[in-house]
Amino acid sequence: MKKLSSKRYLLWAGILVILIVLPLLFNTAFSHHIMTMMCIWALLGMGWNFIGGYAGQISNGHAIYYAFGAYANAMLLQWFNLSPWIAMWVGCLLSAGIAFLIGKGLLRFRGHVFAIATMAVAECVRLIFINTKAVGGATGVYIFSAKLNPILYMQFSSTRTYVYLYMAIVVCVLLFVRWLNKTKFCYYLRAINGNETAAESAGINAANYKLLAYMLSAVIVSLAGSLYMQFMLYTDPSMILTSNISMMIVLVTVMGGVGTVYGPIIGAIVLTYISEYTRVYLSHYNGLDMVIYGVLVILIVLFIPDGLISIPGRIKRRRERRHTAGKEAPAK
Amino acid sequence: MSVFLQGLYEGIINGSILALIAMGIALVWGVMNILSFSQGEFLMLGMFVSYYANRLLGLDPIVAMPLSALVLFVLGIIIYKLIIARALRGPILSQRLITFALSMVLVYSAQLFFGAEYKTLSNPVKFSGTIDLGFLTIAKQKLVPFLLALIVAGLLFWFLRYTRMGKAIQATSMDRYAAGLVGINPDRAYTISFALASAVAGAAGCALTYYYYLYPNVGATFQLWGFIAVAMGGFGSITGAFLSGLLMGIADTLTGLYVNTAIKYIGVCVVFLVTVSFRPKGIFGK
Amino acid sequence: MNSILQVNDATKKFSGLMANEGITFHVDRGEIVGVVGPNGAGKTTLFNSLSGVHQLTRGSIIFDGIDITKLNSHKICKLGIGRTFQIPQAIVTLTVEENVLIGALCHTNNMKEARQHADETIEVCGLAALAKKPASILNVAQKKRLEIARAYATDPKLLLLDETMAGLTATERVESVKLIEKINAKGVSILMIEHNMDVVMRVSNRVIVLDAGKVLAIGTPEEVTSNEAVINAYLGGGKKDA
Amino acid sequence: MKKFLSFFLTVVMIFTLAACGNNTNSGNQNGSAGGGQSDGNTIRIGVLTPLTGSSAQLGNQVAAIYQMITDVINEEHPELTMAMAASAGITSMDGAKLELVIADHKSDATTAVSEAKRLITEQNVVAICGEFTSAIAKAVAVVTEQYEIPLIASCSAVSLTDGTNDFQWFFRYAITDETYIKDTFDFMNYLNENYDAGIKTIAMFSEDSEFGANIVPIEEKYAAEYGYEIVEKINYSSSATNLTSEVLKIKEADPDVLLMSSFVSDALLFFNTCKEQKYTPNFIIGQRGGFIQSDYLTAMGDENNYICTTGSWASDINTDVTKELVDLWANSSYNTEKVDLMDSHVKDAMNLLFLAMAIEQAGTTESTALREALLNLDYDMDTLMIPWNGISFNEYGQNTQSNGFVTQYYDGAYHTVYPEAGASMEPVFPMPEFDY
Repeated sequence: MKKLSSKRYLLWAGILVILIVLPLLFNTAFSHHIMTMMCIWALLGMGWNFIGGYAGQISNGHAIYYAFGAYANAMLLQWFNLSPWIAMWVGCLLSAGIAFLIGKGLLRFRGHVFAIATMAVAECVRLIFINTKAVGGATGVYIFSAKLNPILYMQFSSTRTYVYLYMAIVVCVLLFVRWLNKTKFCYYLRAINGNETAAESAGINAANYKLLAYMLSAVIVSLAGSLYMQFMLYTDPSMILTSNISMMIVLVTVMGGVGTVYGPIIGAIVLTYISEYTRVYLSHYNGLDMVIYGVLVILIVLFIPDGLISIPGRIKRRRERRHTAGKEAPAK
Repeated sequence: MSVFLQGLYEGIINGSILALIAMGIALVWGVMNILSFSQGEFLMLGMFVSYYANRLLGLDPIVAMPLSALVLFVLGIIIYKLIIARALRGPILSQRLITFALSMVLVYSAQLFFGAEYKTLSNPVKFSGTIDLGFLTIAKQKLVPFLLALIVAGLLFWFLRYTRMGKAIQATSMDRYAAGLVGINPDRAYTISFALASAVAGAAGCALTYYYYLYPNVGATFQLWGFIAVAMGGFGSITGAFLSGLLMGIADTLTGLYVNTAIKYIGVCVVFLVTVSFRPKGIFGK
Repeated sequence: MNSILQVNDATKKFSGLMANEGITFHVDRGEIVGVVGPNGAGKTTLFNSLSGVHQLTRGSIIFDGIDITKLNSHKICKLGIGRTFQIPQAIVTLTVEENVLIGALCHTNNMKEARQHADETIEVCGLAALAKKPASILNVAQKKRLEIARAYATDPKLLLLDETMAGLTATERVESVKLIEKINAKGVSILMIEHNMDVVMRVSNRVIVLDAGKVLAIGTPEEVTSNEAVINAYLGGGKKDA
Repeated sequence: MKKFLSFFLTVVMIFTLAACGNNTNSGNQNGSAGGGQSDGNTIRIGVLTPLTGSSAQLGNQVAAIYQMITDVINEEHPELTMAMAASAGITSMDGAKLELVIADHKSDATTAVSEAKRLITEQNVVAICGEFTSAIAKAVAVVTEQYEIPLIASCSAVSLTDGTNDFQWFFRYAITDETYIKDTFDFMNYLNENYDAGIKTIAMFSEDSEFGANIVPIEEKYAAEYGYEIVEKINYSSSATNLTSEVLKIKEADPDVLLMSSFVSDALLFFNTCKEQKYTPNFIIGQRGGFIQSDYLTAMGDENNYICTTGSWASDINTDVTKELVDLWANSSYNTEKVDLMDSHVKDAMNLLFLAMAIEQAGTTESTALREALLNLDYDMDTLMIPWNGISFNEYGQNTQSNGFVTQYYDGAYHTVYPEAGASMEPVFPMPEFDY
């Protein structure tokens, strides 16, 4: 037992070393950009996973919390000169509050209706943002300034700093998710997802737990939004408040493995990778890159419906089956 | 007053396009329990069929309509057999995402083959012109989507209620397993309903080309509203989808006229959200 | 007060259909009470009212001195009523062990404690061999057993069992009866819906007979079997008793 | 768990190793033009343009015209008057050739930032120009500022040069919305004075993204200043499923002049809806946008007759260099779609020419020197195809000498109608009725 766990520590240490070495190894802003975006998508996926994966309520409108996070950073800096280090937590609180209100209203709906209702709300929020001059309207908000202290205002000139910082945040959130995964909260969410009637009869207040999950997912997605804002330093509703973003958040999680701890991270890595490199190589053929991207997504989701994370398990199971089939061959 | 009447009338007309898309979505939803994100793209392909029929053969969209419906019907069968049939074995969420990725493939394939630019019908359309009733101006070409919506709603109703295949589809939608036991081939019922839904979108696309421009991404514009119409109408209800499509068209136009055009879609969303708050399963949901 | 459950004038109406009407009975502490009646007699409706799936149209339910008439399922469960379902509601996305764990978490936030409690329950319910298997692969008998285990893990004072014997083989039935008696021996009162008369007569202290939403008779098994109305309803109505 | 971790590790390794492999070899795959010489004597210029998405057609056209201009610069064309044409390549750098690295931004700002970083750090471009919307220009401006690389935009991102932000590496040669709109109102005054147009009321019809949103307050300001009454102000979504209520409101208000800031799709839908409602606006002045796109004109055909738009270039500008350019484009092998040269192409193409001139004058691609050269460009107006007063930058990187004009569409092309000096056609006011 002790030997095993020491091996595990070794593995974690190995991963840590790789995470530290990677940005040094591929030391261009483009590689760093991809790594940073992978981190942000991983956070988005991990956040959405709580409501969509664990609790099984498929929200197709999580872009609004992405936007609230981003705008919280931007507006608090513009209005009160507040450092993003604080503003992002304010954004999280704000998102939690809004998620509470929206969740109260929408979580009564089931299945497709819930998904459509979240899409409708997201569309309303987009229109409100576009038509509200106070938050920049369609013109968007800029927070880039060479005069600000880069560390205090999280505007680093080196892209590597972003990678390290965001990786650290992803690891922190990951540890949090890992811990939460083994608690009553997550077991309860999984029970609600599996069978709400049974869950209720076993003493679970499904409505409350779903609301909590929705708020938690909003908080993490909002955090990702804040980080995105600090990375891009400019945003407008057409960048972050689109239905496409909402769908991609779902896609990242499902591709990686819905309802799993590591799935969203794997999904984020693979999906960002595919999308960046199909574009770099194929965008000159008038949309061919997106066709291939789409086909790849269809194939992955079609043939590995449990996500990429299920591949090792599948291989193992297949091997076992072959093993037992070999033994019982005459019987069958 | 005449503006109000005109607005109301136009709302119904505009709503009929939403109703057409919604009926296709409702069919797939009701029978297979898939929220099909590719329905808007079938509409787009229908528009392209209409466009090329007009450009190459000089046909009016109304004449090209059967052709478009047929093309999309066949495409629907192919897509069902290739992708959807397989996807049905997976979880609901991956079914939805597969239709989403499929929509991506269709949009960019259209761009690859037809170009990304905005197009409108290039040859003159014979069925056009306006009738001025004094208190109401009626554009002939815009009657097409409305009449089509009425016809499609009627045909679907008749098909599902009175034909063998329709009954089989309904039985399958209630219980796939049981339907199989009484000798209905559920796979066939699914194929037909998916293809029918895409044919409806194809016909709707033709009707739309009378006044709307087309480009590869045009489906996305209508899709969300189609979804909302179905959710508002009630779980897989064709009648519900039809009526709430019209209702949304009216909400859209009247909000635009009397509140503010910038937020007319908020008006539509509010109508939807209020409706489902009172009837979480939609107007006709059981 | 000696009775754990007191139901007064329970009436439930579904858009015109009277599913339960004026049902009054009580369950004493440590008692096993059987509920019998033909299909459509309103047995499951009664259970749903008791466990808070839906609310009564009229009447009241007092559990352990607390009025639970208007409470939700999860609150009623917390107060100490566990239930199983006629159609087993296993949480198919979880393993057997986790299913029971969900029940065990009802009264504690401590995972270690809950796990221990779940393990004990699994042991008692004879599911130890299946503990690590996903609930989706269980057969009907195992699913029913799992239901009992999950409900029992919530530390109920009263257990509502809805047709736990239906679809079971004779041996499985014997096992099940043993389990019920074992649970009852630990001081849990049991209210059970059962079609199988043999079981009901053997296990129950008292039996409630429902017909068309109303109470036909209440009494010890002997009293009930000799009740004329019951004989009429069952034999006269042509219902067989097994 | 252990198995999983090792799996995870392998995945990370594989993907990043693959990423590494790509860093080195993506050079010439990206649509490099100009002979593809890749020794030390080429100068790489980044071109961000939408090759996919709804603006893909314009994006591809701009890429094509960029390639044509690059060829002209790189080869000897003594017969052309255009700047940089006569000699081959950049003479001050031993005839170094320009090489374009064309990247697709998909009309998405996040993608654009990613591509900008790739162009700068992996393709070593010396400057970035291309076709992009304001959102993209603003997002990319952060990158170019951090890497100190010039970014040259045409009409987008006015707010970057309005003094609210301090950008050192962002340049706009092109005209601002302010100038265009002032031209618009001057033109209305001109119509009132010389053609007895009697314009008193105007209505604004603006789409709700950044393009329209920026124009509205400026139009309001000038309307107040010039004494025109705004009878209706419509803000609409460019991806609307219908514009019925919008048109009904305009019809109710029936303004003397309708000012439209619209993209292609919504402009097409607007005119269709007008016809359905048997309504012809009295007079329409568009603010570029969709009005100067080739797909708009193809779709509208003759129905676009008598519609006006502001602009900075028209094919009827009476200079040698303009005529040459029109000819060159008409016969260019890059012009695969055989579209006419339009304002929207030329204003982007000019940026490349300015950049080439700046490199020539700086004699180096070192960014500070390049920046100086861009700001203090030596130019001869006769060799540039844009009829501006001149080029002189303010402290925010905005050219203050550029000026525009108003054109009216007739018989297949836009003709200059204002200012009078450059006019090739008398304005027609009001518009004749549409053919219902």
